[in-house]
Amino acid sequence: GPDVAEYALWLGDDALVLSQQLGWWISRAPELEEDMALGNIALDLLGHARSLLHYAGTADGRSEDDLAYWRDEPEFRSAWLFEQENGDFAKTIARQLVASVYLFELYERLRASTDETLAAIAEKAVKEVDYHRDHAVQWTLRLAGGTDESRARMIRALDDVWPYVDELFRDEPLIDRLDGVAVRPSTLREPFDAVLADVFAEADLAPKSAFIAAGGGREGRHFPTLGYLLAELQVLARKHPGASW
Amino acid sequence: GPDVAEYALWLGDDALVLSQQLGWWISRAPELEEDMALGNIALDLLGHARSLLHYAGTADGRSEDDLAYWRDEPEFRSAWLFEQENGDFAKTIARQLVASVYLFELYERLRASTDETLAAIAEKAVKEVDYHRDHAVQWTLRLAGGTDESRARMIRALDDVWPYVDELFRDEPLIDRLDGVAVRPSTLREPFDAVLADVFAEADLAPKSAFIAAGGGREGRHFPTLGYLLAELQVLARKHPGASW
Amino acid sequence: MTTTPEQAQFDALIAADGRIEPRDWMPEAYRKTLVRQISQHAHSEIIGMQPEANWITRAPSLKRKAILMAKVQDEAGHGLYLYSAAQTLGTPRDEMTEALIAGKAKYSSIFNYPTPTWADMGAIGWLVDGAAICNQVPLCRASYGPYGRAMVRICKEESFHQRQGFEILLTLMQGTDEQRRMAQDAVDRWYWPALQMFGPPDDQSPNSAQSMAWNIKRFTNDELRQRFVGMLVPQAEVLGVTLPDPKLRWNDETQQYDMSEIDWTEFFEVLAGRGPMNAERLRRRREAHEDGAWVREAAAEYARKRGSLSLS
Amino acid sequence: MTTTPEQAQFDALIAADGRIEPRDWMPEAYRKTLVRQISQHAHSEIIGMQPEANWITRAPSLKRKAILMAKVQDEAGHGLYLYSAAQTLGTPRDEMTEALIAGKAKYSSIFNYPTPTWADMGAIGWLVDGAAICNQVPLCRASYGPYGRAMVRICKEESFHQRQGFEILLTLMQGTDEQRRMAQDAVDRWYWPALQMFGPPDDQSPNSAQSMAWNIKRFTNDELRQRFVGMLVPQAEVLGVTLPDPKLRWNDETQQYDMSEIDWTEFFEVLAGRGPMNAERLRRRREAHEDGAWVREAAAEYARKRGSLSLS
Repeated sequence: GPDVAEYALWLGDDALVLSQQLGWWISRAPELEEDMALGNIALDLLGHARSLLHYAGTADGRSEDDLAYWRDEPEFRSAWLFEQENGDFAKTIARQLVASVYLFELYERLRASTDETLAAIAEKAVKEVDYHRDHAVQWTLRLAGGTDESRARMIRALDDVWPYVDELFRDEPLIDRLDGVAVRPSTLREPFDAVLADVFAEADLAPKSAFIAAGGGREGRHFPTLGYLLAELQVLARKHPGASW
Repeated sequence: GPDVAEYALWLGDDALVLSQQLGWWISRAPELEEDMALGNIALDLLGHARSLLHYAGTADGRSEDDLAYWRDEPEFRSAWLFEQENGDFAKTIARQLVASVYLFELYERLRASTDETLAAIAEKAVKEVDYHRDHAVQWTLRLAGGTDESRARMIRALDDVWPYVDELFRDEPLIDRLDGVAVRPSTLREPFDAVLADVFAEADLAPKSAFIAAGGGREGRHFPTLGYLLAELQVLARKHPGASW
Repeated sequence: MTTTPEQAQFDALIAADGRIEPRDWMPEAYRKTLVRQISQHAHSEIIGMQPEANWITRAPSLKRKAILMAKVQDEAGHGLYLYSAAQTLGTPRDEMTEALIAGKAKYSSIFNYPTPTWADMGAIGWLVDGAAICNQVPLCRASYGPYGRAMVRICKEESFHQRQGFEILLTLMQGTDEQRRMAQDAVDRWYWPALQMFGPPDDQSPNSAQSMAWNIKRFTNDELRQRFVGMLVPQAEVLGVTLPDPKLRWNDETQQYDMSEIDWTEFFEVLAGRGPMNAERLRRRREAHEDGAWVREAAAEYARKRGSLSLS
Repeated sequence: MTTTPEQAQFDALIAADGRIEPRDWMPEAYRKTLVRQISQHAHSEIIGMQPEANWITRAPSLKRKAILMAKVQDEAGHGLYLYSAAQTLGTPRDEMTEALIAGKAKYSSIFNYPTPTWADMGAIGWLVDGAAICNQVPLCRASYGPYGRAMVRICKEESFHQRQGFEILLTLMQGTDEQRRMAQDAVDRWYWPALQMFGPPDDQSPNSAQSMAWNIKRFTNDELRQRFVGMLVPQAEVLGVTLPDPKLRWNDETQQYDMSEIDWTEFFEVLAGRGPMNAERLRRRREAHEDGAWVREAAAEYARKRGSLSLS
């Protein structure tokens, strides 16, 4: 139904936007191993996005590409965390840390969804996201415990993504209509905090921000980066309406 | 005629592309005075672009906006120097130094064009470009003669733009057909070199590169940045074909 | 408490609606109030560049691009005059910038809203600059000379910006259905935040009285808000946009507009750092400032070397 | 000159088409030739990521985006295997990277061409990877063990990439007029540079003989070029693209393709640093390397601290 499709769009758009951003790093990473690692993560996320958008599209006959290339900004449903710019490597890692810990807790529970397709997607995704989480944690520890410069950058990066954490755990009205199908975001906050508390303890970190961003991605109100991201993502496809690739 | 229109496109596209890039700095410059100065230069260049594109369009009834927003990459005529990314402030200044010294010599001579419109545009532009040149020279001296870091950045920036200098001074076949109308690019090299020699002597600089880029902007073959730049420049206009703004 | 001769002279000048100049004696509280207000105003100009800069590279026509660039550039200029005015009170620009970046200084809360569409360029000009003008025109007569003079110049440009904003909306309202929707949507989003720019209702605005006694402020928040709405109503009719207040109507009896009560919850949420763009506005300012540090150092070092050269 | 026992053993191994392993004795010239060739090959993989990375964020369908990402990522992997193979000969990766960034090391000249359209993703796969495979398949039997084994893995993936390139072009050729034009234009631009990837004609290739004697190289440049064209012709027919050589036809007598003489002027221009993207490819690699320096330092420092921690 349309509610499940909407929920699939939430998750699919998060994955698509994050994948698009990580894809930029391939050929620009600090070392070849990271070109590969970030490329891998981007590929996994793109895989999740495709499955989820494909599923969302079955509700009204649109394809994954219809949804990725032919929706305008207000029709996207990604949360602001995923829309944060790559910044330096520390910012990318900070965003990855929050994103992958959140996604891991989410997919782990979504495996029990009464919606079989979502459960199957989650089953596959959770294993991959587990690796992403490990990658982000390892780099968080390295950067926080490396040089003075890397530590300063890591602290700043976490502070900079922190205002966008809150939105991930808000229960929108849609969630009430999808009992048993969707995972209730607010229930993820505790396990999320617990995992991060361990990481922060080991890394001697304490992210903070005076701000909590209002967000609004689930209603189509986006961070300013998304307009630019979509302009680039969609430019070629939109130049050739109706073409196959 | 179409040849004059083509020539106006060359100059207009150079100005448009450079203006678009400088516009990015407004609200991001190293100090407020530079938000204003780079903004001013971007505005002047946009003014030149509009006059030149407007004039080019009279040949076949297209407006300045038709030309700016509805041509695809291969129809643009900008040279690669103008298409180089902003990079850091030193790269922007290095690009400005080459661009404004070149444009000054060009417009100074174009005032004597037998084409009255081009002559009039050049008459106005040369005064503004004279200021741009002064701005670029002053900053080149400051960065080259400032701190060790700024000097290193300035040297690297000049080396990085140097491969794109050569293209500016090539006599394409079009120039032969516009005797008295267009300025012959090759004739500008000597005065360009003379001005830069003075600046480099004062700043104790000697730009060098193992490379001379093949270029090809005048035939519609562009540096990879242009595709991204146009995607952003044109995205809104293209979403609303036929709309007025 | 006896009044010192300086205090008496200051009071007399204020009573005569005269101007205080930088070298004049002034009460510490007056100085502090002014530094706070002027630097807040300067910060607002600087932070206010960001929501509009968001559309410079994507402006839908070259003419609009030129107008927008010029406008954002003017805001940098306004920031500069205002920092200069504040500097005459003894606070260096660096110090004010550091306070802004550290999140210790305020700026107008309106700039914590995003600009998702081109129509926002119209709505900001019409509504935000419009409200700013209503606030600022009386400030041209502010008792502190450098501030009043800066405001004269700024107001001239602001009213030009407001006209341009109106024109953007007018063009959109005369355009396609999609453009009209875009314009109405932007007006819907900016109307209430613009009304909130005048500050809380008079009965909840404790500092207003002192500012008015010092001839810094000339009208109360509610007076200015009424004046602004009175200006908007006929312009909205010309535009063909609906102001998003179903209770808005002229009241012959009170000789002013009735309007819905303003919901201050969101205003205080944004003020408390929970608006959409608070974090991003400061992050972006900090980034520009820090990325530019090496340039400012180079310029200073170059000037120092040249200075010692010309002295030797 | 007497032959040392080590040299004799080496010669015997080569004569028997055996494999030299890292701990085996080898002539300095053999080692040098291999380091040069393998590191060039590694650099080519790394620099070769850039022309394709240019389209990752703009790929016109999600499926193509995934395939392209995976391909560019594979190239990073190939670079890694090859650097590792070269390291077994005693040259550290850092040193090779520094040489590349300093402009002192070569990489395949083909990557100095730009990728202005999506069809270039097809043409690179079909023509550039196709030529690479022709070059590389015989290298799977190269006498130096680690190199040969790296090539086995690489060739498998390359032939997959070539198929994907072919498929991109096929889809375009079955698409709109504009897509067909895009595909043909890309083939026109990449065909000759791809043929030049095999190097100068045999009579102008002085190092080939020694490499063949050492069983590093197995076929001459012209042999490989012929083999490649033979592979292309039927595939071009399936695609419906025209190979941009009017003289290209099968010659029953010589049992090979007649073709136009290759214009080496451009090849040598590009080789001399006057191609379209030479400067940009190195600038971009340098930038990634330098921007990543603090990350590599942090990782090293962290490892050092952990190491000393576990020792204490």
